[in-house]
Amino acid sequence: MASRIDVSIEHRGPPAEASSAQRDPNTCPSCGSHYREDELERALRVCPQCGHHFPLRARQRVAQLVDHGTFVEQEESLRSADPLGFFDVRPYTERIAEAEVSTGLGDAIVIGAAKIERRDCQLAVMDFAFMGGSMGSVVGEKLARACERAAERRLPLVCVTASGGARMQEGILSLMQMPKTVCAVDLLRESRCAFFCVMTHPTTAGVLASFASLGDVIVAEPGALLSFTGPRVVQQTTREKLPDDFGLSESNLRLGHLDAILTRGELRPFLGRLLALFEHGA
Amino acid sequence: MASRIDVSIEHRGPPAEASSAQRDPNTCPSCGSHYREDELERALRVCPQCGHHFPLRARQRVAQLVDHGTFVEQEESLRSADPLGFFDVRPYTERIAEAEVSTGLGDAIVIGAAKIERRDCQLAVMDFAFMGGSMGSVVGEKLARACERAAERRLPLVCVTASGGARMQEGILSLMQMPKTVCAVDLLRESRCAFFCVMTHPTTAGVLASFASLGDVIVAEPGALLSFTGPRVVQQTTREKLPDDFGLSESNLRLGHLDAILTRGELRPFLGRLLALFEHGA
Amino acid sequence: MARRRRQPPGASAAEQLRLRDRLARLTDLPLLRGAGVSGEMARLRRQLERIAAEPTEDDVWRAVELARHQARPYTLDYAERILDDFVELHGDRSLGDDHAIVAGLGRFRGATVALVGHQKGRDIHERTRRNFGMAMPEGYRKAMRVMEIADRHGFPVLSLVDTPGAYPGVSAEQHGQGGWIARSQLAMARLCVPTVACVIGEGGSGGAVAIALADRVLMQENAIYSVISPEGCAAILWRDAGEAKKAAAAFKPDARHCLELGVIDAIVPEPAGGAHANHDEAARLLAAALEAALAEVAGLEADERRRARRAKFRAMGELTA
Amino acid sequence: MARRRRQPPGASAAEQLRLRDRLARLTDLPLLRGAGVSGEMARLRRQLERIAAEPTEDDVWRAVELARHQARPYTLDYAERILDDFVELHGDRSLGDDHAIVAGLGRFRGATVALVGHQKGRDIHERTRRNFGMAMPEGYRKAMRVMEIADRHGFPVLSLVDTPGAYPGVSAEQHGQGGWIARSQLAMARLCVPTVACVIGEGGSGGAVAIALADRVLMQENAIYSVISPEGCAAILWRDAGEAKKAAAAFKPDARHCLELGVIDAIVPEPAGGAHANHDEAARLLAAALEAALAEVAGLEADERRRARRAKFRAMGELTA
Ligand SMILES: [Zn+2]
Ligand SMILES: [Zn+2]
Repeated sequence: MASRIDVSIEHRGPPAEASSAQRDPNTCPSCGSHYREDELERALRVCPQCGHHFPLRARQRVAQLVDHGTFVEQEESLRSADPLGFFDVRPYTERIAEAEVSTGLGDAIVIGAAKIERRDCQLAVMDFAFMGGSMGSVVGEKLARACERAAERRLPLVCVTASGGARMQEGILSLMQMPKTVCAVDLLRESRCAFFCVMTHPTTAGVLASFASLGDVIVAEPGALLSFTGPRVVQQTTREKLPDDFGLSESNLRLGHLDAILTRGELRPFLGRLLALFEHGA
Repeated sequence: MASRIDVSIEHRGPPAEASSAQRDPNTCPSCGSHYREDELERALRVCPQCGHHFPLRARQRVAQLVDHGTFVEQEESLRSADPLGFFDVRPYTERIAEAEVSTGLGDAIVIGAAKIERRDCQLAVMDFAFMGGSMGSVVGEKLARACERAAERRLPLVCVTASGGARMQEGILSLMQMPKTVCAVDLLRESRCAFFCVMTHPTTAGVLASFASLGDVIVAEPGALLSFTGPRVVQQTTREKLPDDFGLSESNLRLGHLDAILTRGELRPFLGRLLALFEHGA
Repeated sequence: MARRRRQPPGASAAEQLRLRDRLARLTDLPLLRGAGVSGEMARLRRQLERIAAEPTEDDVWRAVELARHQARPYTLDYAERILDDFVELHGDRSLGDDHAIVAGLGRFRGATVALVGHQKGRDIHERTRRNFGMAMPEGYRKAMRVMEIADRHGFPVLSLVDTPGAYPGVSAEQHGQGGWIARSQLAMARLCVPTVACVIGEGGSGGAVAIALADRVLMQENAIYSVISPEGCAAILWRDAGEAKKAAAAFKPDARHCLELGVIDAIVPEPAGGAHANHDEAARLLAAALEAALAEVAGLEADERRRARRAKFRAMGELTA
Repeated sequence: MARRRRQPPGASAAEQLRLRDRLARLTDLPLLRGAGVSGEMARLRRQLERIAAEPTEDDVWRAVELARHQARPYTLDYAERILDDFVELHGDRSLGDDHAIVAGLGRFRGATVALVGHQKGRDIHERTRRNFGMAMPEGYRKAMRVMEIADRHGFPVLSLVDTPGAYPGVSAEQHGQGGWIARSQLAMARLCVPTVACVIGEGGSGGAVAIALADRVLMQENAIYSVISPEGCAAILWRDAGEAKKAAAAFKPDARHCLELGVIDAIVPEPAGGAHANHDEAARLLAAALEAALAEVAGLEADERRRARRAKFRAMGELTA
């Protein structure tokens, strides 16, 4: 009988966080080059040596993408309610509090209004540092509200994903964020608003299998793991030999699941062009 | 440079007409059993020994499928107009006249109103004996009129296909029967009429790539060749080794292109059930 | 049954309703809507009491075991019992025919409906052929295709959910597992016809939710619905798959908790001992629940129904602000 | 240009119109509608005369050769010349990204449009990568996906046809070549937005028609559009592929004959010598023709446009009764 895990959080390929946990965060896990913070920041946190894309925090992503000073954050105050009173080795509430302190975020997503290359848009950016970017009630709610605000203002939604999947500690309610966000995208479509999704490492499980895959245009950063089930579970379950680039952006492009792979530097002008193309009245 | 033929008429697998041309039509090409005409007729022209499905003429098919005495033929008088004044080794008009004489049909399709298991439906049945069941202006027109009559009377369309593809002698106009019949099916759909397609040996090229593949439900007889390009051309063009069951009903079912494979005896009750299920108001 | 809430019940139904109301008041729970279909008062009372009580760790684990019971009725067991003239359709028109999902048309209470559902196998051969009810993109595409036919012809869609999860295989991933689970949900969100889903066994994660975005979502009494299997959860959070029972209790995948959390609309009672004990009775109870749920949404205009469906899922989750 | 038939032409356009009318009367042919875009009267006259004359066997063969000319502009050559901010999109979300078809969005005359088209390759590497412009089901699905985006957002669809035919390979067949050619046509029949197709090289059989079910179908002066290649036809009917020239003459795949047969709506002139001689000028002429054709259908209501599109193809064929 095959394992039933399909939401586990895994990493693989170029950005090998697992082994780099102890390393200096400014040392490239791919080529070993080390950078000063300001060097790396100037390079958009892409290794100038080998092109490795270091993980980006949500606020760093916003700063890189939007026209300076145009981002107005929304719904900052939303917090999870621990619906199950969940306790594994520690209470869920404790895990959340810790994540809040360490990330400075209320949950794994930041939403807001912004301009990209002088075009208005609604933005939603996930942050993997907050409990693996997992989707619980707050991520689902903020994504849904981002869709609704976009629909109200007839603006495109630009979403940057990074997620290990569902927030297991919210049990079945975390699973329900999948149909919830899908319904929100349905509203967005009905309102004839464009939806662009930028998948970054990693975008897996419940997020990949809901709103993230419904973008009109879907692009990804190089070397990102984008798979519903992670490679370790696939390997263990099926005993199949995995292709070297299993689940990575590059194989996803080849297999027809992405419109393009863009380096971090190409992202903003690309989104600017798309926003201009989709700027239309009804 | 690959060959550009994609409408050639070919056969392969069980019903090996090519080599059986000289054989007695009542000898099974698959197992060699010989039958009297009345035996074969009683067996719906399916070999009682091995299950081989002998080719059926359009009128035989109608007789097998519909409730006795309910078939009312339509548009019998339509004939092709030889739009290109086509002449290869013989004039097209001569080929048509010969086909008319030898088949007793005006072209490669017969349409009409009928009842199947006491349910009203519109019927369209192709006949491979008329110039390889090729689709020219008349086949396209009669199929389109069958769709329109079904739409008018809000009845399901039941179509039985057998075709080598386009009627080359009508040039580009034969190709245009593809979008023409597709548009007719679009009307049928808009009118919320059901469309059931029974593919028989062979259903290929322009017919497979237009109306035939647009059935709400698509079934086939066993061992029928159903491929866009025939196996000989695929083999010659690509030098690929073909699977043994290339293009046959059985591989089409496995590959997701058919809803079922039904023997001739199962066809009528199956259609009766479908007609009952789709009998709905509005 | 949910329907009884809105329509005046008959004589014996009225009695059931009184009992149900009393029990509901006693236990102060908004459930029991799924319990009205059984005719026998005594058993109904036992069932109500069992469902109404706060489930213990043992109760939850019993549901996990019953949901996976090898003799539990599967989708095709129900199809042959609750539908007339069922015609199974096959294939995704692209790559294959995924036997882990069945889809077809049949007559339910006299009207044509589409049925889609996961299908497990009972013996080893069938289990392999059905891939343990774990679908690939091909399976979701088949379901979408049949739902599209239903939508075009105005047939309501019934969906039966029973899967450990989507298949975690290489080709499933290569064919776009995540994307097709998303698109299958979107297709269901867009349907104009009435839709009812019921979790009849394991409602495992994304593989389940792919065909469960319906106007009404029901759950059988002993079914489970969860974001991850108890074993998977235990392995990840406790780092010990042996802690599955503890994980299940923490997770609350049972019907009673799903109802409390607002994830499902009603619980469908099973025969005494569980659905596996009496397939015919289980089918009778399921059919009654599906009928009632369909009736609730059948009267709405298509647009209204779609908006309500969206609003229903939109509301799921618990927040503080 | 077709548009000029309905709208009052400007000054020099009026002169062109008179010339065209005179030539049309002289030759008694309902063509020439595609010729109005060139500004130079002398060249226009030469073109008109060439187009108006009954093509000889040599003329037809010359079109066959020019349609396949290796230096002939391909879809991407036009995309970069007639569209601003072209963004190519990739993938069918199921199996792959077929390089024999390109699809994307760009700005045409200031408004966003979707472009789909076959793409051949010029050097050996590119030709292999593009599979000689012979698409697989993956390619048609990519085109359908981008057309669906266009439809949802109200972008007109331009389609450029240039293929020897659909790819005759094993996996193409296994993935449902025939079915996807049919579904691509059906998708185009259902589009609410204005659609214009132009055959810019080889319009080869089902592979071509898959993306050519449009409100207006144009053909470049030296393009061909046919049910089978001359070689294929000769091999089957004459049993000698060497008779291709004879077959082509019998087949009449050239623009002039396609216009006469009512298969296309207008002929798009090419630069002197053929499109390969001057890509920029060829693109200028094509863009003018596309713009005029779009303008003809842009004013209609979506339903009306769809009905007219259906009626247009419904009428094709010649019968006696
Ligand atoms: Zn590096
Ligand atoms: Zn035999």
